[in-house]
Amino acid sequence: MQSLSGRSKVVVKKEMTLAERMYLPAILGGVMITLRHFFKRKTTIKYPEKKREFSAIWRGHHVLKRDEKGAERCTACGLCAVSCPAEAITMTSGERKKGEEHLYREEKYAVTYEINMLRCIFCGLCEEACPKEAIFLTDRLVSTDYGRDGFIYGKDKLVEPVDKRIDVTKRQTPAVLEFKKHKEFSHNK
Amino acid sequence: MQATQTQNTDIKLVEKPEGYEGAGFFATSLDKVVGMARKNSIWPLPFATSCCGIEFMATMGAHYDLARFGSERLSFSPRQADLLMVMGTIAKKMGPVLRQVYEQMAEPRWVLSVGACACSGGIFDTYSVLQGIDRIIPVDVYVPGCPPRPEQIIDGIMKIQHLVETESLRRRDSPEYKAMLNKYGIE
Amino acid sequence: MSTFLIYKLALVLAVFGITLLVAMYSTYLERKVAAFMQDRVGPDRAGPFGILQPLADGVKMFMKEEIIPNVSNKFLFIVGPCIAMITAIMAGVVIPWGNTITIGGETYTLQIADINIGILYVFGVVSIGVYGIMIGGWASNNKYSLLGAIRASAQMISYELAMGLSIIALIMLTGTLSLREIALMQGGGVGSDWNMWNVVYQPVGFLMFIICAFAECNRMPFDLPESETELVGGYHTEYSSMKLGFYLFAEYINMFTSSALMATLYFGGFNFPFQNDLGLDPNLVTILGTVAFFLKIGFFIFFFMWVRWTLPRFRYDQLMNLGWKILIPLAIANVAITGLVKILVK
Amino acid sequence: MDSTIQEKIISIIKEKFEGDILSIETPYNFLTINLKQDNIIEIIRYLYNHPEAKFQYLTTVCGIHYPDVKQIAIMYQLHSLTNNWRVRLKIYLPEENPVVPTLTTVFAGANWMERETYDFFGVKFTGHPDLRRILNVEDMIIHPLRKEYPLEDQTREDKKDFMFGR
Amino acid sequence: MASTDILNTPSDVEKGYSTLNLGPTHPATHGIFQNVLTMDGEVIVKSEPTIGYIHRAFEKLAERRPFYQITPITDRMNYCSSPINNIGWHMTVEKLIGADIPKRVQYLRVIIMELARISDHLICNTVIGVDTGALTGFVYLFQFRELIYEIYEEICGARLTTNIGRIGGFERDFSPKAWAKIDKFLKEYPDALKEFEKLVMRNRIFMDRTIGAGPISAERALSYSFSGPNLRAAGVDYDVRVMNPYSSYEDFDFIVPVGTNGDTYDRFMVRQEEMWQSLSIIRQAIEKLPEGPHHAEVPEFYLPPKQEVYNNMEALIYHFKIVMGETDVPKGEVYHCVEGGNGELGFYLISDGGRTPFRLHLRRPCFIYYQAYPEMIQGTNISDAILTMSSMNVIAGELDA
Repeated sequence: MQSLSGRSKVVVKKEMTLAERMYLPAILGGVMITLRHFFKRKTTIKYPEKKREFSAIWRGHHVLKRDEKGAERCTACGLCAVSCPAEAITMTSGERKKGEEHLYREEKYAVTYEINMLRCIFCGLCEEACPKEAIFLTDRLVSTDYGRDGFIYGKDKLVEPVDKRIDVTKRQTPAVLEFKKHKEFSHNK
Repeated sequence: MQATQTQNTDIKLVEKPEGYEGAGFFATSLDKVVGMARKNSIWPLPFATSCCGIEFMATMGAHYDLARFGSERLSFSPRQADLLMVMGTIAKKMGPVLRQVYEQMAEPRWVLSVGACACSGGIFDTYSVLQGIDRIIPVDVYVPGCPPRPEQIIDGIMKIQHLVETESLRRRDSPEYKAMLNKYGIE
Repeated sequence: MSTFLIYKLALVLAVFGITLLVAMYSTYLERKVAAFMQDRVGPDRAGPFGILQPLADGVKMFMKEEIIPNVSNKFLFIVGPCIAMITAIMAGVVIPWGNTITIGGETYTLQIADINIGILYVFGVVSIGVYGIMIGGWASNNKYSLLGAIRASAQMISYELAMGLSIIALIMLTGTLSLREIALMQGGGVGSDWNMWNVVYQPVGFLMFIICAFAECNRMPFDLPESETELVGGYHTEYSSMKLGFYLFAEYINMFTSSALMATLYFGGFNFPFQNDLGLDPNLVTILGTVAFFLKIGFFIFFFMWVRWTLPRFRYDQLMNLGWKILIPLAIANVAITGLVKILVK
Repeated sequence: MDSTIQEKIISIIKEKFEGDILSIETPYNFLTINLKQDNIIEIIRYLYNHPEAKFQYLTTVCGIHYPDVKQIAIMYQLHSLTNNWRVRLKIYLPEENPVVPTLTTVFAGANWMERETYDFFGVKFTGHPDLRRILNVEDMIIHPLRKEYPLEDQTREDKKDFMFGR
Repeated sequence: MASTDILNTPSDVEKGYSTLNLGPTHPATHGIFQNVLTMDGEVIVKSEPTIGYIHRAFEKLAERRPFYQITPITDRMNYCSSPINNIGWHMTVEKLIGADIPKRVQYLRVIIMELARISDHLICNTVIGVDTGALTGFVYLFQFRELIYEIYEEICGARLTTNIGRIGGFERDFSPKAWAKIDKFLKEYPDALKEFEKLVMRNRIFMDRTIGAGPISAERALSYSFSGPNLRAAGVDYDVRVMNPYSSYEDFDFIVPVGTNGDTYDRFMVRQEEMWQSLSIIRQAIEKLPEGPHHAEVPEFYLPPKQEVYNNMEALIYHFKIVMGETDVPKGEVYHCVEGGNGELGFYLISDGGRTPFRLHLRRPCFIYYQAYPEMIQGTNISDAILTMSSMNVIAGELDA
């Protein structure tokens, strides 16, 4: 058949030279390579003791962020649930009552917020969909477990503790970080 | 040393005198030794069907090296395997095959369900995909992720090791275990 | 007479124990060697450096459920691995582990039985070993097993021929079939009496022997009977627990035996260079010789593994080609040339 | 693909099979010819053997279900490697009993593509050497890619339908 | 490993044929296909493949998901090189909406796609080694696949199922760390690849095993609609990157390696050479990389920047519309193909203007060429059959959709 691309090149050479026919030179070359590796430094990272570095934007365990004052950012708009291709997120929303302003940032909040970690595919679409800076994926791993019931993560496992904040600034673009410094925007108050 | 010890105790176990039964008293040291041994010699059967299988390759590779846990000897024959690692989507067409493989395995056997698809069907909530392998076989440890990082797979194996180590030798003969299998319609 | 008996019994037990121990730790070594060649670290969590790994494997296999498939021939299914194991161990009887030791005026030979047809004995016993594989593979009533068994027997037959022929040249040189005598002939080495190791006189023969040894032990690149990616597990597909352990163990014991055989036949056995020039006590020399012997064996075992983790596997017909069309003619030519040279030198 | 080439391909087809052409479209500059179903195999064979066109590569075959008009379309996409021309041929079959002759007589590769189409849409390809389901289980009774069948697995327990608007 | 006797017709038994069930969980089937082989000794007389063991209904699923949610589904098609699938899908949608993609994005995409091609071919070629029993080469090269994973991780945050890029470009620009990792890869990989070649390529055992195993002639390959490396191994230099350049492939200079008679060795060598070519393409792309934005101006599909969303009502509305999948999509049919790891990966998309595709047909190269497998292995023995399968690089996810 004629050449279609005009830049093809046959790359296969099937005839063997005498040396190749005799098996031994190639075998010797092979064993020398493996021997060299025998004495090389090993690449293994002994996992539970040593941990491999994750990228700052690794998509792992979700977190529901609180704002600076400790109020939950989530307003239960449901965009994350809509954007989830695995349909792993469910939530019910509620009206914030008087006196709960320190708990919830907006007038509406998520009464329950559940992510089915067995369904979740960690695609990061929920993080992108969130307009309130509330849900982020982090570089933590979701732990394995014995039964399947424990894998529906509710707010207890998702919302970051007040005293142990989870840093997600590395995931945010420089423009967002710059924007966050300006207190005149309502979002940052 | 350990080996001979176990052999001896093994014989004793067969001729165990009446009245010395009961989990706590007699079998504990044997349980411990056997548990330790089994724990470090889990031969997995990689039931790798899709993406997670590639991550399993990474787990076997140089960076993570499953061999450190004594598990690099893959047994593709279910008779020889201790751990069934189900990695990837199990379609309804595959279900009976998976179950047959499980049935062919020799006791004691454990099942590790790796990845969202095997655990629950994951993103594939479709007519052709089994929504979680625990509908047809009992699962011991679930590893979430799609696919899980090798770290998570190793975590799963360590969880399995913990199970293996603490399991009583008699568990597999117990009525509870049989009832559990019966629930799945096995045997 | 009774001391003799006790001595022999002790020796038998020692050899038996050492064989098992070496085989056990060969599995550990194999995993470590494989890991190191692949830039990994290998088992390191069972005991320090994973040193208890083989024990763990052993105990686990003992405690694993025995499955005898319904459709199998139950008697033969059990007999198979037993034959493989027994014959593997039996071959060690004629290996000269060391020279003589003199204690209290009595001389003890570090060899269980010095049969004057030692080589033939080894060949005979080893070729029974394949029956273990064949029987086991057939009795499983599984097609993969059967294919493995057929491959194993065909492979054994073809390579035994080449192996035998490669040794004939050696026997022509030495004029004896006794392994002990062959070992003794290579005594001295570099030093006072210039008795070179046989490998110098028979390099081609040695090469063929080692190739055939690979094939006889079903080691890569000749591991067709098991060839995991093709036949799942080959002849041992249906085996579980300790019967599988026997098969795997037999392979390592065979490796150990053939390493010992290679060391004896071609690499001076228990002799080491300058052994007679150091002016040491003969008993000490014997002990050192035994140590040297084990070092040689260790090297060959390492070599077995080294090659395994480097080379791809042959195909069935290529394996036969190599055996019948290359090795056997080469072996015959080797015999002829050796004979010619011998006549000319005379 | 510029329009002169498209016209050329059209004229090649019109030479012999003018009566079979229902309509011609070029969505996104990709020549799409809607045809009557009767002579589809002859047309493809003609294009295959045509000395100039040489559409000798079958890119893909697929079905499309149009529930509104109760039709199932079969799309054949051909590629002429030597000219680098592509063309899409579509025929429309009734939803109830879609039958069409097989293309395996021209392209060996059409075998599984047609089996897949049968599996998904229930289109019967007459003369096909082995028309069985290919991806789904043999005893399935529906043809799942038709629009009336649901996507979801009905036995799942960890999702509640009301939450996802179903 | 139960063996079935379903195909043993009486005449087969008379001839002394036996049946062997290869799969679905056979170690060499890498995923799951079943082949019931009728064997004369070790020689295969005929074989009957069964597939569909991980049929996941991609095409139906795509009809129920908004356009941007289909990217994670494409990930799981050919999971050895998911970025190619992702980007192929993005380009299909961009074609549909008529987006104009900046040069920088195109070049970045080329870099990612070529990295993915390397990782795909790397798996395939080393797995040929594994199936011949040489595991070591696999472990050597897999370390470099880990490097590629690290690059992905820096760019998108995942290793294997990347969900990389968005409709209109990338979700974020490459970080300096990602560039450093790409440089590291480009520096270290050639040596390792050379070493791997030394280990197997001219080793007679390997050559004997692969030369003549599972050949297919150019005519048959075309009749079976082969594409990609497998077609090129048969001697036809059809490469989508050259014939229908997308994403600025016309700017790069590379050769299309071809083989002679389409056997396993040819396939191996073609993939091997393609890896070298991919490396050269990546280098060229980095050299020529223009400055510019990392995404196109498609406000209907590409999410507005987050600080706008937080602050600006209009952006927030757009954001909502995009996430809800309620932006206007033109009606139409579009076919777009890219050169995937295994060949022409085509997306045939019909949009009726709705939130989801009306129909998405995926031209999956694996599915199409795997049907030639029985023909290719007829008359060879089981070892060759296994090598043929691994050298065809049949990816179950892509095969079964």
